Amino acid sequence: MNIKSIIANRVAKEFKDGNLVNLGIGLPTLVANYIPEDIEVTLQSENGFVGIGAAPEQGKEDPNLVNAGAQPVTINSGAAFFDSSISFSIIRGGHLDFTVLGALQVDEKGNLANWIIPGKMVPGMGGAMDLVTGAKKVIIAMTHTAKGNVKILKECTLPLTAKGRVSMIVTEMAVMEVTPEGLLLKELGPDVSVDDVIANTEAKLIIPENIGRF
Amino acid sequence: MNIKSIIANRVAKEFKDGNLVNLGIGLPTLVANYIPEDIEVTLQSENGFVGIGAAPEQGKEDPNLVNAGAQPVTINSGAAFFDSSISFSIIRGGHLDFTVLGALQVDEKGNLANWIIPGKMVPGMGGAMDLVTGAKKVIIAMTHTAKGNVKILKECTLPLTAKGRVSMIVTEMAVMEVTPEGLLLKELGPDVSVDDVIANTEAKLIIPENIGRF
Amino acid sequence: MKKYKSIEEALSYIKPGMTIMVGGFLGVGSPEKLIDCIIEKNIGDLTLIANDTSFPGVNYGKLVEHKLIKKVYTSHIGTNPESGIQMHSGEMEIILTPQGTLVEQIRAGGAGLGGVLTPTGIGTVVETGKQKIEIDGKPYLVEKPLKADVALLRGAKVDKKGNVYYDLSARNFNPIMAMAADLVIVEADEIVEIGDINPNDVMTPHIFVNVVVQGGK
Amino acid sequence: MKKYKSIEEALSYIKPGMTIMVGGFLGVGSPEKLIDCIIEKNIGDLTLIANDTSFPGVNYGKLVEHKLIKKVYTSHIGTNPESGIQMHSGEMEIILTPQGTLVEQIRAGGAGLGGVLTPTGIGTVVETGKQKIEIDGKPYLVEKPLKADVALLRGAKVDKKGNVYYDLSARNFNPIMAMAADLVIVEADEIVEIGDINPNDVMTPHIFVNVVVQGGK
Repeated sequence: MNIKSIIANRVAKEFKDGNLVNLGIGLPTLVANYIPEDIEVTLQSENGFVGIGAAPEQGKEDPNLVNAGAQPVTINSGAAFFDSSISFSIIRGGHLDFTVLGALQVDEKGNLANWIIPGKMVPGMGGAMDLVTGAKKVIIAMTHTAKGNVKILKECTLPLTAKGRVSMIVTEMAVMEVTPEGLLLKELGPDVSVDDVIANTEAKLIIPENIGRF
Repeated sequence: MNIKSIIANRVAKEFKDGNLVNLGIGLPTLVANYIPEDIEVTLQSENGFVGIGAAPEQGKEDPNLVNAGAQPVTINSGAAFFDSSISFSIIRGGHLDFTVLGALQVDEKGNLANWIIPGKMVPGMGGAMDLVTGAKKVIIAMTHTAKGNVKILKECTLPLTAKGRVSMIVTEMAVMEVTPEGLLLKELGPDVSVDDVIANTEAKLIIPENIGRF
Repeated sequence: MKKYKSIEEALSYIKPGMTIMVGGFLGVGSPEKLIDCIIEKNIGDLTLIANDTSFPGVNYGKLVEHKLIKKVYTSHIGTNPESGIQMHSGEMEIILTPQGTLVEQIRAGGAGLGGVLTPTGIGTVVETGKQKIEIDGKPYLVEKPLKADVALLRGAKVDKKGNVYYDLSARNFNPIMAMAADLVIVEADEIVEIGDINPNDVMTPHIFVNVVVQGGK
Repeated sequence: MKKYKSIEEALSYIKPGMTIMVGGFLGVGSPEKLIDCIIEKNIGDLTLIANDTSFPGVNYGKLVEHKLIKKVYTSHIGTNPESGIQMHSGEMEIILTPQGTLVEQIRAGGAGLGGVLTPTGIGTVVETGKQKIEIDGKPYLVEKPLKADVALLRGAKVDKKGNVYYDLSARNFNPIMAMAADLVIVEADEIVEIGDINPNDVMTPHIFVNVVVQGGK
């Protein structure tokens, strides 16, 4: 498995039967491929429906049926469409069991920055601020570092997406939980040592005696 | 015609082609019977639709199709149903050309009281406060007096439904317009004199030289 | 179908002292069976959130008659004289709210909004005790969100996943309340197969619905 | 059918300097013909309210390329590099707003509400210059309503009275914007007879729609 698949595969283990989840664009979208088959979950698309299915066969795309990244998708049986105000009522109203998003930076206080690099890249927040503010649980899924630069910091330096809302960080190196005392190292990735994680993380890490592996 | 029909008939003359109107329960509902046949208007029902039609034939009532007074109605072709939040977005959002409501009291400043007589009758405001606050124009349709007591006052004594929102008052005696200077007497009812109106009105009346008749 | 439960099981979620929302407008679009069972089981001390208190003998109007309600958030009680009697005797507290405000408060509760900014009620007794703010020179009341422990709704068609389709004016408050309660129970006139309701036409997505019971006699 | 107009007549309502809302999400569910005609007629100096600025060459994304937009209220510009260029050069002012806030601001505009009380953006730069209020100890941003002179929408089926039915994810912002503009123009994939859309299934009631134009090639 490549790095992205490793991360997506680990995040997918968080799904419980009956969950309603919003997966962000990019890496988080891959998580859908690894959802255990013995449970029933519902994926929301913030452009207005629940019940995202697999990608359509080539030639079977419906121009009116796309995900929040404008990629053609299909729907599962029992899907339902609605307008954007309902979609964000779901998101802001605490109806999502969790959301999975990427990050530019995340810190030990659970702060997240993922929508702007001032002066360089200003894509906009899209639905991310609402997702991070409203979901019951926020999981960050990302590569542990970016071109050698640490992304898991003591304190985010980029403008925030939301303050103190991240619950869990999943990278190819580790699974970390945000606690009031700092980031609790819960699991290590394949062939990764505690020292590897420490070396690649600026945030304070709490290292328990027993650490799992994924 | 009886008094109620006289009033309803006069109010109906306010309809213009294409208007969207909400008629309150009671006397205002009668207005629907007098809408000119050469224009197309749409009536809203605050319980969630536009396109109220005539009363159904006996035995053809649909328990799911009632007006805001829970009376069975029919719908006209092109009717549309929606939930209560959309219904009140229409009302509060200024999408109604006008609303017609009854009154316990109305005054020369355009204040209206029609939802409570403290200690006696506390039905509640229902949708009336939103209607009076949101409609582009508020027309009061009522008998000029109640058991000999004046209802058109210098200042309402009952708790208000809304402040300064009434545009026009139609009774069996007169049509009056609310102006910054007081109530402008626009038209007289059948067999009614200016003195009759003055005698039955507490509010300041502005009597122009030419007064119409209905 | 995991969400399809017996009326007995559905009732087991409703406890004395809870806040319940009941869909419907003067009883139209309201769950008959669920209300009758609450009365049968005598589940009391309830706070009711509903557009009105219906008519005597009709649907949730009966909850008032049976003195199962201690407090009501509603826009209208005039069609049920028992409500006025219990209000005056102090047996039932009644928070009268303009209908458009009430539905927005419920919507705000479901949508995670901090409240509603409405011009409705400005200059009236509805203002009493409430925060006001000015926006671009116009005053608005700040009305707080409303949520419930349980919402009791009525759908014309409900599919086996919990998607709901309402009929005509029986829709009213139902889809809004579906978003604003911890537990949502829908009484279905008809339970249909998944797919029988076009995904475009679903009025309450299944994700809001926890329990579906069969209505009717 | 009084509301059915030629594209020429529909365009005559759109003037330079106006504020327009355009339905759609990354161009899906957006009116193709109306946008192309605005470009053809070079109607500029517009303020655009839309979820995003679409992709280069796609629908309202083209308005940006043709420099017809002076200001945008939107949640995302990342898919259209030209937006970033014009933002940095100062040619186009961009008000970036969280998507859920943007849709609620439009809804508030249409619903006569004074604004939106949202927790989204608290603790971020979105707070800048905005009023905050506390409700039950939690801070909320006060976000103002948005309205437009004209809304340009796209419907899958529109009946001859102006009732609109949207298809799948092409619904998105369209029904909300339909309530928040002085003039609402809907580009119809298909114009159908009154009654062809079940009154229960109408997604934008005709009362919001002023002009209907035939879409397609």
